[in-house]
Amino acid sequence: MIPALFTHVPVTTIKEASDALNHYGDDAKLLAGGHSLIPLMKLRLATPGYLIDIARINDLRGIREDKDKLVVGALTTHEQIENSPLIRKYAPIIGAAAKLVGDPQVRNRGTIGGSVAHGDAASDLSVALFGANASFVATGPNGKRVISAVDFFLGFWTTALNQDDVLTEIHIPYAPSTNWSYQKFTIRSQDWAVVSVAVSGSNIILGAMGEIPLRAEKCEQAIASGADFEQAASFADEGTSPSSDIRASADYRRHLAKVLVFDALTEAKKRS
Amino acid sequence: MDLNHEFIVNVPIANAWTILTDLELIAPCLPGAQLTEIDGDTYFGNVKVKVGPILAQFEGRAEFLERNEVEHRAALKGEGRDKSGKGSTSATITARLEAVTDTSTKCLVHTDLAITGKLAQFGRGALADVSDKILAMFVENLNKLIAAS
Amino acid sequence: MSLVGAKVLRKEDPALLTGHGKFVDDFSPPNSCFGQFVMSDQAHAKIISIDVSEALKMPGVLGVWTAADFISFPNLPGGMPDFERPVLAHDRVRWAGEPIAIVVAENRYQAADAVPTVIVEYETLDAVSSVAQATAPGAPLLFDAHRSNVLTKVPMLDDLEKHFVKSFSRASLRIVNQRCAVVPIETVGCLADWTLDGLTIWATTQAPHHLRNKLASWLDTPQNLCRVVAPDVGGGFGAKIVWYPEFFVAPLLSKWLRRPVKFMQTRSESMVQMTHGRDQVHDIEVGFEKNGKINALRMVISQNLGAYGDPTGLGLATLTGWMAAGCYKIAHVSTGFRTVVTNTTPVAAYRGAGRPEATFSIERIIDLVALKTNVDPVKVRQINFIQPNEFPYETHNEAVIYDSGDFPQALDECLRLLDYDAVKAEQAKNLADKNAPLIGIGFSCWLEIAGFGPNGSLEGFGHLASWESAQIRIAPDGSATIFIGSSPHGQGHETFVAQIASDELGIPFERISVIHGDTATVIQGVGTMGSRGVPTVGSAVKVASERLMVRAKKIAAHLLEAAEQDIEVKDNAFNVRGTPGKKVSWSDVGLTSFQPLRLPPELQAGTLEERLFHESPNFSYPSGAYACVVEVNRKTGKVKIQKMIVVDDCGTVINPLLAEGQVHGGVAQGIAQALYEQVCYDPSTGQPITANLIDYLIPSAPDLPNYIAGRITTLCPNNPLGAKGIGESGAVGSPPAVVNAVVNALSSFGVEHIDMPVTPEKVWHAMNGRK
Amino acid sequence: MAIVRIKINGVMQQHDVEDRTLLIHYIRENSRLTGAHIGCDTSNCGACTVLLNGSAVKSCTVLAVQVQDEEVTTVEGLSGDFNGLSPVQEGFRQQHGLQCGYCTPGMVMASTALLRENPKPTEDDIRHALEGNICRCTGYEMIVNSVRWAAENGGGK
Repeated sequence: MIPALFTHVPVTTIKEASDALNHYGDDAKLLAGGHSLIPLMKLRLATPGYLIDIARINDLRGIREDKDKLVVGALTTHEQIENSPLIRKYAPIIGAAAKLVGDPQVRNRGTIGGSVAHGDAASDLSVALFGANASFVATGPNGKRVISAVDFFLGFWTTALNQDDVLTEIHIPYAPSTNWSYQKFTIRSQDWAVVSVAVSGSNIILGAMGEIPLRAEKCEQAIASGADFEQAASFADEGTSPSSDIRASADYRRHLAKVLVFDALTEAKKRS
Repeated sequence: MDLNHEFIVNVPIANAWTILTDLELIAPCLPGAQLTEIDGDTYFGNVKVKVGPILAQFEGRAEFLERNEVEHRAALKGEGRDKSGKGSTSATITARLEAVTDTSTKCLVHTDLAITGKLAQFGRGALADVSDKILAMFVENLNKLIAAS
Repeated sequence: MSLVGAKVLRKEDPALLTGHGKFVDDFSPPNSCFGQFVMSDQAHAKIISIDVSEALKMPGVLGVWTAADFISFPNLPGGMPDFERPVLAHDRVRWAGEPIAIVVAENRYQAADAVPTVIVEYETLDAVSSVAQATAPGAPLLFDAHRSNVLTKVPMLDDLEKHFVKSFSRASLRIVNQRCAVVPIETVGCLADWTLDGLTIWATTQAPHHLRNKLASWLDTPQNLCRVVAPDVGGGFGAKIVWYPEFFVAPLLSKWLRRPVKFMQTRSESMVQMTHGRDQVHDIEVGFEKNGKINALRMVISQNLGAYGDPTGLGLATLTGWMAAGCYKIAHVSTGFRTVVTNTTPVAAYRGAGRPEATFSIERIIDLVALKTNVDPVKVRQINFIQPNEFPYETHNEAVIYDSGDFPQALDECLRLLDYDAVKAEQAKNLADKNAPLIGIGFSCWLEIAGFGPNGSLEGFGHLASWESAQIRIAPDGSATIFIGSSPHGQGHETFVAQIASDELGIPFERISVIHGDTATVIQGVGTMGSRGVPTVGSAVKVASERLMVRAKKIAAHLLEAAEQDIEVKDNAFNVRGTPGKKVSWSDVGLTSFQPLRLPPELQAGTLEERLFHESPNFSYPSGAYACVVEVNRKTGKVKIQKMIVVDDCGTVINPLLAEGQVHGGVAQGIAQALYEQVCYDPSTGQPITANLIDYLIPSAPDLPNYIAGRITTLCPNNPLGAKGIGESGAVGSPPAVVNAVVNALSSFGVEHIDMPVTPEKVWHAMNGRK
Repeated sequence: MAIVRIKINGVMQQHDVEDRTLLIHYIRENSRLTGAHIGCDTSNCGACTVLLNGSAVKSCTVLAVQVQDEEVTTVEGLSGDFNGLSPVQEGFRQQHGLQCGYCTPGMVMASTALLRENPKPTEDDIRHALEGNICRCTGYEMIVNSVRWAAENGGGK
């Protein structure tokens, strides 16, 4: 299939990108790796008139250390994250999640920023980043905003990014190399998560259990008050609203959430 | 796809009924909706729905199938087609009012929604969730509208 | 050294591996334009109006056509009267995806832009997508005049009730064989170029001559001016036997526009336009003795045909009924069927076409009997087997006479490769360990009807005949070109045909070329389907080679001044037996065959050419015994295949590499049906909800196991090679082995059956006693 | 429209194409290299896999304008010591890793990329490296064997 006509607008600075978004309004979308957007454009479900291509903004690349956190440029590919020694050292859960995104070809092209900005509740990186207490740097006409994961995901495919915001960086606080786990349940190997769970320290985050990645608050509280993993996991679906689709019913997703939370807690403990 | 919503407003049933059956008043309650033309009992308009990168613009019409004042039941049928071929939608919204007290009314909204074409055929779009959310906003706005009357 | 039976590397591969394959979409003659269908997005609706005015104004658009433009042309061939499929929908659409109009533009981008601008106004009708919906009282009708959605109904002649009453016990089961999408990685497409010299159409088809014959008649043009080419074809699996509307309209559009016109489905289009497979519901009852011996079996098949009723689709239930008893000797078998139209993509052949459905049911029933009698499933199979000395075996249907086989030996070989006792021990151990996955062992002893076939067997599906053709031509240098009527799409015909011919002719493999898939060069052919390649075209090549060799030896004898009976061919030369060194090369014989002065007087120039239409007196019946060991995750219900053992009997194997490749591919599709794939519709609207490869779950490399392949051989008496065919075996045999293994793993939960695909969720429900 | 320059198999190409032109169409229709195929719309099947600056990508999900001045290798650009075939191509031939051949160029390119990064892959490595490529004919085992053959015969160099 073939995308509808659009105009490609290559930009080389963040400001140009933001200006272009501002200028073209609702009809513009940012293009990074394109692996969330181009398939939707080929199906003509998404038909933006302008694609602001940020791939050549070099400031958006790379992973660096910054005091107590890693700063990951939005254009960093899944493959670069998967193989980054810094990620391995300071945020191994992010590397583990990146390795499970799509397939090798997708990981070579898809970017962390594109994946996160798409706001998909089943996105491996979004769930893991939430787990790792990451925050997201949005650069708009009025400068930078740092948005915590809690405030970032708003609804189905909807984030706190404004129309003229560019997601420029992702900040990942140094995480312990222990006590983490990322669990993903799929029907076949290369697939979206039916349900996923990130456990990082005391955080327990659920993927695909609602419109956005969700904190399993009841589980976290149970663990904090000394419950064993099985008890804690039994609360995994509380406050969630999973949907029923071709892959799984809501009921089954609720069940899987409990299984995966238990498995994630168990694996995380093994790592500690 | 059947979707159900209900709410209670603190207005008498007669007032609620008047608003409920005035399409010009209630149309703006549907997020993204705009009336463009009225031809007798048929209302023409469009509805813009944006979900992430997906922007659907349905053009179509709506008309009342039923306005039963005795039973306080109204049924509205709307049909629309996305301009760029993403699909079509047709919905029959049946609203029923029940007097709770003299000054409060319960409104039950049942929507039978059918979506066809690419939007319906793209499984990961969580169509049901999105539709339900839009309808929930419609009902919420309707609630506010009636309450404010 | 004989090449038949050797692992010869394929002739086809170098081109395909270097990007020099030629698939339909790889052809782009100058001035080509591109056609695309406007598809219905309604499952069932009356067409009120079609507005093409906007589309005509779109950039690059050369024209827009609707049913009204084809009114003087017939419906698509092969349908049932009153249910024929029009080339484009006119007054009514009957499934979401049915073509309504055609846009032709300068290129595919512009066509894609213009298609959504065609505005179709519908009056929506209620839609039915399943047999149950279509046959419910008051169901909306697809064809009002017919007053029912049941197209054909063949009742059971005898309900066998008296035999059930006499049995020790009886059991019944309703089995759903779900709808599958065929998904060859190349979709359907064609390129038509109708010039003053006539029509050439390159098409993704398994049966080019078949298409040529129907197409010429549809176009009312002589067959000599209608050339169909099947170039490299990217998989077919049955769905490319079908006559798709683009094959018929593209030539006309080319004629009207005076330009080559290409159609190439996108995958999303293909998921709803390419015919689907399976979609049967079986109601089965079985009567049996305490020891598991089955006395009586009755089965009523409901075939969901989708919209209209494809000519192949109409025959599927018949094949299922024929094969209902599998490899078992059941004294009383009765079958009946009905075919039902629904608002879904038409159903036609998919790898196995009717036989996987039969095999799945009988093999599930055998396990059900084992469960009810508490006899080991292996024993139940053994006690019911047709024995090796009982062939030819007449079944409950007079058309079906099993040729040969050794079912007990195949199962023994399978058990040996499995190490049944060891796996059972592991199963018991894991059952006791709550942290270990549940182990299940499933068997499938199967046979299928193949080698289509004897006179009449394909004619019933609308084909010209059931023979297959081969034509061998020796060049003046003694190399050979062989034209075959059966055109492959991955099976390796060029290789196995050259192997057979090389053995017979004594010409080196490299000096033999094989030509297929072009009606301008191949005299007439039938096609590649029904596991018929080796049994039919292979046999044709063998016999034609033998006949040609009589004359070749005559020439050699003449040149060598020796007796014909003393001539033997070896190392690319004709030798005189008993006289070392006295020989003449194939090149000399080839050259001589064109030189009348050097030929024996009874032969004429060009004598070294032979053509043959091989007819088989009967079908062939490949068989086998498969076993599957699964691990079931107790918490999630996810199934992992630990072992897949496949013992096949396809008679003579020409090339073990190719045979194994066919089995692997079939088994993979069978496992995919068992665990992953299903075409789904929204039951309230008939909208397809698995219309792309995100939602239709095709397994990739990490999802499938390695296959432990074994083999036994019983020869097919119905062709000179003794070959039975192997194309469909894996897809026929594997689904019940997988499902039986899962049900076996869950036996401690009282589970008796799970419908395919056996998803983690279904297993989880089964473990929790929920439906 | 945009003038897009891409070096394909070592040869600089330049075509004036629409902004929306997919890399696969640039390669197949503008550059007339028809080895890479299209098998789906949704980046699932991998038949269109080519190497972009040495990494495997799905060229149906990349716009030609996105790879301005970059380097692409298609199956036509591979070569090697096996009668001109690369070890991966020869591995597929030796181990019967293809039947209809339609998905094959994508499989070959994904396998080539794998071996450059991981010259000695395990079976599990191979299967996961190919998870984005669908083959409907072979059932995958012989593809795995093909890649293993290539690894043992210099495919990782």
